[in-house]
Order: sequence, then structure tokens, then C-alpha cells
Amino acid sequence: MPRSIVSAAAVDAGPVDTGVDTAAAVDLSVEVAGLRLPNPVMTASGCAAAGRELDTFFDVSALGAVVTKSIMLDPRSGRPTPRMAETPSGMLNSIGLQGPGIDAFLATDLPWLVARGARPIVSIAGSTLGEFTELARRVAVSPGVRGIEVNISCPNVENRGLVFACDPYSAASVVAAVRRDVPREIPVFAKLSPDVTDLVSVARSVVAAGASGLVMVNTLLGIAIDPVTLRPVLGGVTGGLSGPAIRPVAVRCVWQVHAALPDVPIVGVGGIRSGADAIEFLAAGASAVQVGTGTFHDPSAPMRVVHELCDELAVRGIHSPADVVGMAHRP
Amino acid sequence: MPRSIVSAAAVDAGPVDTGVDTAAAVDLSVEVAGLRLPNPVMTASGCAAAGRELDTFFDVSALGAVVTKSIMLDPRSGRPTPRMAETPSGMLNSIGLQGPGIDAFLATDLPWLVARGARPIVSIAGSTLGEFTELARRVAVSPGVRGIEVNISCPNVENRGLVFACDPYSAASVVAAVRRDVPREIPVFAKLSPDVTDLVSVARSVVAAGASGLVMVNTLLGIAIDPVTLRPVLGGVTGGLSGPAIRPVAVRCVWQVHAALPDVPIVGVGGIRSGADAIEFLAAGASAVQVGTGTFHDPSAPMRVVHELCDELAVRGIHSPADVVGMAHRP
Amino acid sequence: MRQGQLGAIQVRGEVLSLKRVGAYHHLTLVAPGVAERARAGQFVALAVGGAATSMLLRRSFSIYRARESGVYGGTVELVFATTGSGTAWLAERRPHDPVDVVGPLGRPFALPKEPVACILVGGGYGSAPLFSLADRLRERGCGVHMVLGAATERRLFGALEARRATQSVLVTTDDGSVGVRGRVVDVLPDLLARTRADVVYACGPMAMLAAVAAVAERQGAHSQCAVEESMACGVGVCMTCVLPVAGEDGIIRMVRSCVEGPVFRGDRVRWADVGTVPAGTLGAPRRGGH
Amino acid sequence: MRQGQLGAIQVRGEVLSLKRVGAYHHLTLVAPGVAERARAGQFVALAVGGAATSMLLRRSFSIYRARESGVYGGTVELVFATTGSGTAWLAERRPHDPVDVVGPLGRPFALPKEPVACILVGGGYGSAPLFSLADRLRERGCGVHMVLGAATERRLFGALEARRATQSVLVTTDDGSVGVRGRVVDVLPDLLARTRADVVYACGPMAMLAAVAAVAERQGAHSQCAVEESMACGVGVCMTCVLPVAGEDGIIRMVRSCVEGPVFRGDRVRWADVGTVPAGTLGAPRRGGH
Ligand SMILES: Cc1cc2nc3c(=O)[nH]c(=O)nc-3n(C[C@H](O)[C@H](O)[C@H](O)COP(=O)(O)OP(=O)(O)OC[C@H]3O[C@@H](n4cnc5c(N)ncnc54)[C@H](O)[C@@H]3O)c2cc1C
Ligand SMILES: Cc1cc2nc3c(=O)[nH]c(=O)nc-3n(C[C@H](O)[C@H](O)[C@H](O)COP(=O)(O)OP(=O)(O)OC[C@H]3O[C@@H](n4cnc5c(N)ncnc54)[C@H](O)[C@@H]3O)c2cc1C
Ligand SMILES: Cc1cc2nc3c(=O)[nH]c(=O)nc-3n(C[C@H](O)[C@H](O)[C@H](O)COP(=O)(O)O)c2cc1C
Ligand SMILES: Cc1cc2nc3c(=O)[nH]c(=O)nc-3n(C[C@H](O)[C@H](O)[C@H](O)COP(=O)(O)O)c2cc1C
Ligand code: FES
Ligand code: FES
Repeated sequence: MPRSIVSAAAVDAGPVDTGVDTAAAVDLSVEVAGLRLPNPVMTASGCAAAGRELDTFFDVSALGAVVTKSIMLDPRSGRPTPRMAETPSGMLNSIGLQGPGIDAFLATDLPWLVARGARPIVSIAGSTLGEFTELARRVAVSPGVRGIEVNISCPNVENRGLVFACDPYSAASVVAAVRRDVPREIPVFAKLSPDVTDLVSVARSVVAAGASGLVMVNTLLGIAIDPVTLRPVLGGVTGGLSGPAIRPVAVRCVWQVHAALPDVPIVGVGGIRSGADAIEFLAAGASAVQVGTGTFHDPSAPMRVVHELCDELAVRGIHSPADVVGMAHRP
Repeated sequence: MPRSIVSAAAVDAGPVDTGVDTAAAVDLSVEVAGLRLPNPVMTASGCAAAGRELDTFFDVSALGAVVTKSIMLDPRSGRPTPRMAETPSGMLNSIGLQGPGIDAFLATDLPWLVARGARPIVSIAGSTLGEFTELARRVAVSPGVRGIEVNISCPNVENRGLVFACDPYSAASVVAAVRRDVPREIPVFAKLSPDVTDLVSVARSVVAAGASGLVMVNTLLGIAIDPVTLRPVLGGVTGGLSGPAIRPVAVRCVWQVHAALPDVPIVGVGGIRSGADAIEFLAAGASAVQVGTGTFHDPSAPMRVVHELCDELAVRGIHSPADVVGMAHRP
Repeated sequence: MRQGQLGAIQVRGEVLSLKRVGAYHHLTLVAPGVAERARAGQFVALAVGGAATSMLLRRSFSIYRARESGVYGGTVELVFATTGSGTAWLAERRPHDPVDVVGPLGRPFALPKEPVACILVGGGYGSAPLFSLADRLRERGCGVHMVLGAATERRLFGALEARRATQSVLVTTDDGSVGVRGRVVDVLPDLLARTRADVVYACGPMAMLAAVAAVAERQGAHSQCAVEESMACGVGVCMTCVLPVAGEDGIIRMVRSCVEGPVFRGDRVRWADVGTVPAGTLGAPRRGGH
Repeated sequence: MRQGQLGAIQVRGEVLSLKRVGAYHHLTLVAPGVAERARAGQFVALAVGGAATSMLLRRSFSIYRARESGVYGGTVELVFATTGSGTAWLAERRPHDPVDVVGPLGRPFALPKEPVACILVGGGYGSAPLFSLADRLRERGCGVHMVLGAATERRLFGALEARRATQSVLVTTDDGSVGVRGRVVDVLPDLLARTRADVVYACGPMAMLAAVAAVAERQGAHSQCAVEESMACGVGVCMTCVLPVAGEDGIIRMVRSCVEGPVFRGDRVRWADVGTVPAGTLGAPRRGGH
């Protein structure tokens, strides 16, 4: 990794470079659902735009992958402001998937990432099966795309606005539709919501529908009310809860699904701020991790996590992240 | 309230006595599911034992009610230690409902509360319908009981260990069984789990089954993994997440259910540490609140919340907590 | 540390001094690299609360002054009001305490090519970024006039300094505790007429900016307004800080104030629609949803 | 503040001084009321991290010394190691900083009625509560001998003070950097025999306590052990701090170390089963679950 990153990590308030020189002994490269990545750390969708802004703070091509903000077919204005509320060790957001639409994304954002040498995983979001299908077709044929992440945590306008991810059947139908139009060599990840009674059954059904891997978890549904105005803080009323506050829930989701489906590749996300946090997810059963809200606290966070993960493994004499995956399930 | 409480409040790190003297103008008394209480603040089950220990820090009879640790039929040793893990702005616990059993509880704990002049709401937990029924019978005939809280967030051994609260039908059957044996004048509260896809349907079914009110929410299922041992921190592996971290989720649950069932009394719980936090729950639709984990940070918290709530209402010129209930739903 | 197109860097800064000024705190941070890059109107985002904080998000503050490496290396100064837990934490810092700084962020005030007359309008601590702007403008031979407004005297910032930095200063307070009783917009039209200013620069509460932009437009002056939207990331990746702004093409877009602002042309911002997504905005929900 | 059966109170304490002592920090807090009530073996629970902390739970520390109102009002002193974010925060406190204190908590060491010989065994910072105990014992005419053990010299606490406070002191370190190389239990049996001590008091890591209790039992002495279980509430309401202890009736129960401890009779604690629920414990899961 470029030396610049080390200093970036060193300035951060979080855990710092342990300076273990055996770090050299660690090979961070991993394979996730057929993707070979230099390290298991990605950005989380919606927390890194399309990578360009973070490239100011570190070389985004040094990350395992850059997952882009969920893109929809048409341009989207998103929800009215306020769009965020800080909560204890977390935040609520109601962005409403603001974005330029697939045409602008493929014309500008994606080519920049590819030219930069980054590994783009494109997150797509739709409000109908048809939208998902068309998005998948467009993205699949675009040069440089390494993977597709299907954000099924959006309301299905064809089914009383019920969120796809909350029903095994709708979730599976979206994944099947996407998979059908995406060549085998491009893995399709289904991103699951933790707001369900039986996560394992949702996981089973999307895997049966052809998901190459699972990304867990999306935000938890929450509300903040202003104690002065006595009204909801967010323009969108409800929002998604993210950050360290939700980490125990995210780790539990990864744990449950890995226990039930040990062979399914999992990308863990939820409250990761440090290399130690990342290790929690690996041990629970994730093969890779994503850093989301942590980036807002520290724009260098994703790269710092790569660096700290390396050191954490080194001090334990572990040579590969793969050796930690699922470790917590062993007696 | 005794002056002593004010000083107790004054020493805490949280928001402090605003010293608004118009506080006199506020009448905190409320009616919840037929219960008349001097104020809307209760202890949360399992976070105040049976009140005695907290009486060291403030007069527990000055609270709206004291909700006791969920009691089971037989004595329970609970789970092995470690039973807790601190998490960002929260904690995980896996106590495993340790308790002396109903006989000892009715012989010692309940009489103390009654003699002290406190208003006990007895939380009961069972692993079969039969256990719930017998517990309800025993508690209902015990003098001084003001209400029963049914903790349905326990595994149903008659149904593959599935948690009652996660299935509208099992949840309803427990509530119906309890309600049948409890005289009308004693309200039966069903305590719901947030770990469900469709909370409103669970709420509807327990109300249909005779619940006088709802308590929301119980803890979220979580896991913490020790980044050094790479094993789960808790002896019980999974634990319940509580504390300010979950407040946005708890407020959302109250909001959703109040929107769907505006006439059903709700007791809000989850991450309340201050009077301002309590107001969030009232505005979302709760008629009363409970303080749980907050008590661990500050043993005076439940009484301090009473005091701060009084001040918060006073500065807004609001004369009764009832005037705030559901306010956040109005345009 | 890398410098990219935004020129922002992240450094472990250190508190050099913290003083009370009326209702505000004046914080001087040693932040090598930030000062050298800073331009008038840009801001910094500070991590607050220390290692085990529950406050996940950075707090943003306009750069009041930036001094290229003095004895301790470059310093940035800010002026802040304590409104909540993050600023309360900042107000408790002591010399040598570390503070993680990201900056400079956002687009600075655009400077006129010609030596025209300019009016700088500041509301409350909003005057902070106007002093370095005044210096730049004077260097270019511009005439500089300042209007400072606040609710009351304690909430004015920099009135004395303004006298040194400008040709004329007008002060307004809502309660009349000092200067003219009233609001900045009460005195602005007359000043605009008198000075024949071509540009009005403004920083302060949204309502003030809206009013200033309207006055400027009415009297044919350009306006440059620095807005204050709540920001989760401050660096352009989260989309929380948007407001409706019309582009050259006349199309209204929800634009990020952290990277495309905080300074906007006053005539481009849809002031009345801030906090909403006005009909006709690119990608706005259509009848029956998307 | 009210005093109840536990005698614990909650006060807004203030840092009087904080010094480094070897590997530890020695913190003196002004905590009016706490000192007056404190007895040897009890502990205090401190809120850490300040107003916007993410650390919800209090940190517990044995009371090293308690001085009834001096110039500043009563003070309590503690000795702590920095092991994580809470103790790291404590280590950064400065004089006059506020610290919320709850205490004194738990059951103190039981004192012998007769003036018998006693051995006080401390591991690492575990020696902290033994010095006030030594004073009480000497007041009762007891012979007091001390054994202090640690991994290495820097992790010993109070070796010098021990010489003043007791008749004899033995020091052991795992690495032999000072005193006998080895563990406290290597020297305890001989000392017990020589002093014919009736009671052994111990505070330190669980493994040490288990070994000390075994030695005492073998040689017919009573033992009083202060345990250290992680605690969420510290006041008896949460049930996190339990360990298996046999009662007078011989029945094993999971008892709360914060209110029924931290001091237990060594022969009552099921040391080998700590961290489990031993079969036969009251209410333990039966075959096929409950
Ligand atoms: C570009 C920019 C420049 C600013 N310059 C200054 C300045 O020079 N001096 C000054 O005193 N303040 C300035 N502010 C406002 C300052 O950021 C807030 O006062 C501060 O974030 C409040 O933090 P808190 O924790 O004390 O308040 P809290 O209310 O506890 O903060 C809670 C959350 O809301 C956000 N927030 C609260 N108030 C504001 C606000 N007014 N604007 C944006 N976010 C807010 C916080 O960042 C935090 O995420 C500026 C804001 C922006 C966006
Ligand atoms: C009765 C009692 C007396 C104690 N006396 C002392 C003393 O005199 N000096 C001293 O240095 N330490 C003492 N400890 C241990 C001290 O409480 C912990 O070292 C401290 O809580 C660690 O907090 P942290 O945030 O630095 O560590 P973290 O690991 O960040 O703490 C995380 C959580 O685990 C808990 N925890 C971590 N380690 C321990 C531990 N060893 N025991 C109990 N809880 C723990 C913390 O309270 C917190 O809730 C005592 C503990 C108890 C129960
Ligand atoms: C501001 C913001 C925007 C987000 N946008 C998206 C999105 O567009 N698509 C998506 O799948 N997840 C989105 N997420 C969820 C994150 O990708 C991530 O799943 C979640 O925030 C939990 O991780 P974290 O705690 O590390 O942030 C967003 C989260 C935040 C905070
Ligand atoms: C240590 C602990 C024990 C608990 N025991 C119970 C219990 O016995 N019965 C119950 O219904 N809820 C129990 N709860 C859940 C709380 O009553 C409450 O619903 C939850 O903690 C959320 O509120 P809080 O964030 O204020 O703690 C327990 C919570 C904690 C932290
Ligand atoms: S604050 Fe994140 S995009 Fe502007
Ligand atoms: S720590 Fe809560 S009961 Fe002991």
C-alpha cells in the first residue's frame, strides 16, 4: 500500500498503526464469490459515492473494491432535507437514493473508476422487477465492472410498496431476474436487510435464486424525533440506522447465515471503524467487509481498516484473512 | 418528589435540572391502560431487579411503577458468564432469566415492593403456554400487583424453541392464556420484540388476544466477538442489545404501532437516558416509558428522568405528559 | 497525506489557543497543510468527542483565519457557538489537546476580476469567513464595506476588526443593544445604492441569506452566499447536505453544499424551497411516485 | 443523597490528583460521603468518557484508601491499570475534572473477632485494598503479614508501604525482577505454617484467588477472597456479575459478586467452575432444558 496511507492512518483518532513489521508476512488477498481482490475491504454503497471524492484522501484502487452508490434507471432527486440525524454511536439517513440515473453513471462515474484502476462493484436499485432487469443488462455489458450488488432494500411499487428484502419470494425474484442477464463471471451479490424475522430463510431463497454472495447488512429502520419541535427530525420521517451502534446486530446476522449456509460467501457491513471491527465480521463468517458510516468520521477509514487489519493479523501470526473466516464458530 | 432526588439528578452527567420553577404547573400523572400513575416513568424489566437495590439511590415508590425482572415458575440459574459485553452506546446481555422462581418472588420481593408503597408491575416469562398460565394465576391473586407484563421474548420449547414474540399466533396464544386468568382490573401488557418483519401484525394479534397495552421494545438480538480470542464474548453466544444505540429503532417501533393502532396504550422502552429521550417516545405515541440500561450508567436515572421530564414539559408550557402523546404524528 | 482535486487533507491538529469572544469561542488550531491550502469561504470538519465518543459525525466550521506556517506550522482559526454536545466538547479543549482536522473543504467565495465595490454581510458568527475575504478583495483594489448583524451585541463577531478591514461598517442588532435596531437587510438596500457595489458576499442564517440575495438581485448586484446545511460527511460522498439550486441550464438540481458549496450564487439557490424538493427538480417524484 | 441498606451513594466527585506508580495510576478523588462510609474491600463504580461517551457502563475499582473529610471533604483513592478505553480516559483526567462516583459498593472483608495472625495476599493492583485492611487488623491487635506478587516489578503495587503496614512482607515476581521468582502460592504454604495465621485475605486475579483459597483450606485457615467479575450495574440489579458459590445449606447458587461480594469465603466459591453453571446449581438447566 502507498506510504501515504500509513500516514493517513496515523493521523486518525481510532486505533493506530501498531508498526508490527512482520506485517509483511501477511497476504491480504482474498477470493470472494470468484472475485480475486488484493484485500477484503470495500466501501459500502452510498458511503463513498463513486470513489472520486475519497481518492483525495487515499488511492481508491488500493481497496479490495469500490461499491458505488445504488444507481437507479432514471435520475432521482432523493428526499427533502434534513436527510440525517446523528444518534448515539450512529446516524439515521433518509437520502432516498438520490442519483444521476444509469446513463450518467455509465458515462462518467464508472469510466473514472475503471481508468483509476479501481475494482468497481456496481450497486443497483429498482422499484420494479423490470427496472432491476434493465439495470442489470446495462451494467453487465459495461467494461470494467467486477461485480453487481443488488440493493433489495427498496419498496416494491408493484407490491404495496413492501420492501423486496423483507419477503423471501420478492427478494428471490429480483435476484433471479438480475442473475439471468448477468454473465457468470460477474458475481451478483444480494444485499440483505436486518429488519426481518427470519434472515436465514431470505438468505436461502436469494442463494437458490442464483446470488453468488450476500452482503449483510443494510441499515435498520429508525426514527428520531426532535424533543423541541416534537416532530420527526428527518424530512423522510423514517431513516436507516447505521454506524457502530448496529455492529452487534450486523455481526449476529453474519453469524446466523454463516452457521446455516457455511459455503455461501458473505460480505459483512455494519459499524466497522477499525481493523479489529473487521476481524469480528471475518470471525463471524464474512469473507470480506465494507466500511460505510465510518468514512464520515474519518475519510481515510476504508484504507486505514486495510492497514489495521494487516497489523491485527500480523500480531496474531495469521497469514491470510481467509484463515479467520468463520473462526468464531469453532469450539 | 423528595428533594433528595433533585440533588441525585444534579450529580449526573446527563441533562440537569433546568431549575424551571413553573415545573409546579406540570401534573405528571397519567393513565395507562386503566392504571393511574403519579408519573409515566417505570423501570424496565431486568434492569431494576425487584426495586430494593435502587431504593438506596431514590424512593422507588416515587416512580410511576416498578416493573420487576421477568419471573419464571422455577428457580433459574441463568447462563454462564461472561453475561455482558459493552458495545458502542449499548451493551449485550445474556443473563438467561436468572431468578428465584415464583414462590420466592411472591414470598419476598413482591411484599417488599408493596410494603414500600411502590406500584409493582410483575413481568412473567415461560417456556410453555402452561407455564405462562400458571404464573398469571399465581400473580393475579397476589395482593398489591398493579399490572402484569408478559415477556414473550423467550423460546417456546413446544415449538422448536421459536421465540413467542416472533410469531403473531404464538404471541397471541400466550396473551390470551394469561388474560383469561387475570381479573379485568389488572392490565396485561405484552412486551414485543423488535426483531420481526411486521411488528404491526404482531401488535394487532396480541391486542386482539386481549392485551391491555403494549411494551416496546425488548432487546435486539446481537453478537460480540472478541477480536483477540476470535470467539464470542458472551457465554450464551448471542445476547440482547440495549441502550441508547437502539433508541432510534425503539422509537420507530412505537411510531409504527401507534400509527396503525392509535387507541392502544403503549409503554416505550429502549435507550432512554434523559427526560428529552422520554419525550421522543411520548411524541411517537407512548403513554409511558421505561428506563433500563440507563440505570446501569446512573443508578438514579429512572427518578432523574421523572424530574427532567417535568422540567422539559414546563419549559414548553405543557401541563401534562398526555398532551405530548402521539404529537409527532400531527402535521 | 495526498492532495486531490479538492485540495482537502486530513491532519492530526493541535489546539494552540481557545478564547471566549462575546457569546462565541475563538479556536486556533495548528493544522499543517490546511492553512496553506485554505481560501476565503472554505471550511474545516473536526472530529469531536475523543476516542470513545458517541458522536460519529464531524462538525463543520468556517475558516476565520488561516496563517501559513508560523512558529508551530500553519494554523487555522475558527469561531464557534456552543449549541450542542460537539461544540460543548470543543469548548472544553485545552492547549496541546489533539483535534483531527479535515480541510480545507468546499468552494471558496468567487473573487471579482475588476476592482469593484463589494459589500460583505455577516450574521452572528457568519462574519468569521468575511475578514480573510476582505483582505483578498482589498488586495485586488476592491472597495470593501461590511454589514454585521446579530440578535444582540454579544452575538456580534468582529465589529472592531471590521473597522480596520473595511472602508465602512454598519452594525445591526435585533434588540438595538448596539448599532441600528433591526436586521441587516433593513440597511442593505441603502448601502447598495450608496456604494454602487457590484457584489454582495453573505454568510449567516438561511433566512438572512435569502433576504440578502433578494435585495442584491432587486438592485442588480451579484451575490455570493455561504450556506450552512447539516452535513454527515463534509467531503461529498453522503448526499445529506443538498439544497435546490438552478444550473446554468436553468434546471433545478439537489446540489451538495459541501463540495459544490458552501458558497453559491444567491440568484441560483431556490431559497423558498430549501428543505423541500421543488416540483420540476431533476429526478423529483412524479405523480404516482417514480 | 439517600443512604440505604448498602450505604452506597452517588456523588459528583472531583479529581484531586493523578500520579503514575510503576505500571499503574494512583487516582485521588474528592467524593464527599463515600469516604466516610467506605470499609476495606469495598469498591467504587465510576462513570467514564464524559457527557457524550459511547461507554455506557461504569468502571469498578477497589478503594485503596478512604480519608474522611480532609481540607476538600472526604477523599477516596484508587489504583488502576489502563487496559482499555475507559481506564485510558481516566488516565487523562486532570485536577478539578469531575468524575461521577457511586460507592462504597459491595461487602467488605470480614474482620476476625480475636487478635489472630493474618496473611494478606495481593496480586498486581490487587494489593490496593489490603492496606486499609492491614490498618483495621492492626487496630484489633492482629499480626499482619503480606505477600505481594506480580508478573514483574513494575506491576507490583505498594511493596514499600507494605513494610510500614505489616510485620513481614514477601514479594514474588514471575520474572524474578524483584523478590522471589515465582508466584504467591509458592511462598504461601510455608508462611502460613510459620505464622500459624488463622485467616488469609486475598485480592487479585481469579487463578491466584483459587490457588490461595486451596492452600488456606489445606492448611486449615479461613480465606477471604475479593473477586473481579465484569459488572454492568455494580449495584445488584442486572445479574451479570455472578459466580457459583455454595451457601450455608451447601446448595450452589449463581450469586452476584457486586452485592454479595466482591469478598467471598474462599471455601465457598466453586473456583474451578467459574465461567460455567456447574451441575447441581440451583435452577441449572436439566436434561432436555427447562
Ligand atoms: C459549512 C458550515 C460552516 C459552519 N460554520 C460555523 C462556524 O463558523 N461557527 C459555528 O459556530 N458553527 C458553524 N457551523 C455550524 C456547526 O457545524 C454546528 O453548530 C455544529 O455542528 C453543532 O454541533 P453540536 O454537536 O454542538 O450540535 P448538535 O445539535 O448536538 O449536533 C448534532 C448533529 O447536527 C449537526 N448540526 C447541528 N447544528 C448544525 C448546523 N447549524 N449546521 C450544520 N450541522 C449542524 C451536527 O454537525 C451534528 O451532526 C457551520 C456549519 C456548516 C455546515
Ligand atoms: C470489584 C472490582 C474491583 C476492581 N478493582 C480494580 C482496581 O483496583 N484497579 C484496576 O485497575 N482494575 C480494577 N478492576 C477492573 C476494572 O474494573 C477494569 O480494568 C476496567 O473496568 C476496564 O475498563 P476499560 O474500559 O479500560 O476496559 P475495556 O476492556 O474497554 O472495558 C470494556 C467493558 O468490560 C469491563 N471490564 C473489562 N475488564 C474488566 C475487569 N478486569 N473486571 C471487570 N470488568 C472489566 C469494563 O467494565 C467495561 O464494561 C476491578 C473490577 C471489579 C469488578
Ligand atoms: C448516507 C448513507 C447512504 C446509504 N446509501 C445506500 C445505498 O445507496 N445503497 C445501499 O445498499 N446501502 C446504502 N447505505 C447502507 C450502507 O451501505 C451500509 O449497509 C449501512 O450503512 C451499514 O454500514 P455502516 O454502519 O458501516 O454504515 C447507506 C448508508 C448511509 C449512512
Ligand atoms: C441486563 C438486562 C436484563 C434484562 N432482562 C429482561 C427481562 O428479564 N425481561 C424483559 O422483558 N426484558 C429484559 N431486558 C430488556 C429491557 O427490559 C429493555 O426492554 C431493553 O433493555 C431496552 O431498554 P433499555 O435500552 O432502556 O435497556 C433486560 C435488559 C438488560 C440490559
Ligand atoms: S455532507 Fe456528505 S455529501 Fe455533503
Ligand atoms: S453488576 Fe449488576 S448485579 Fe452485579
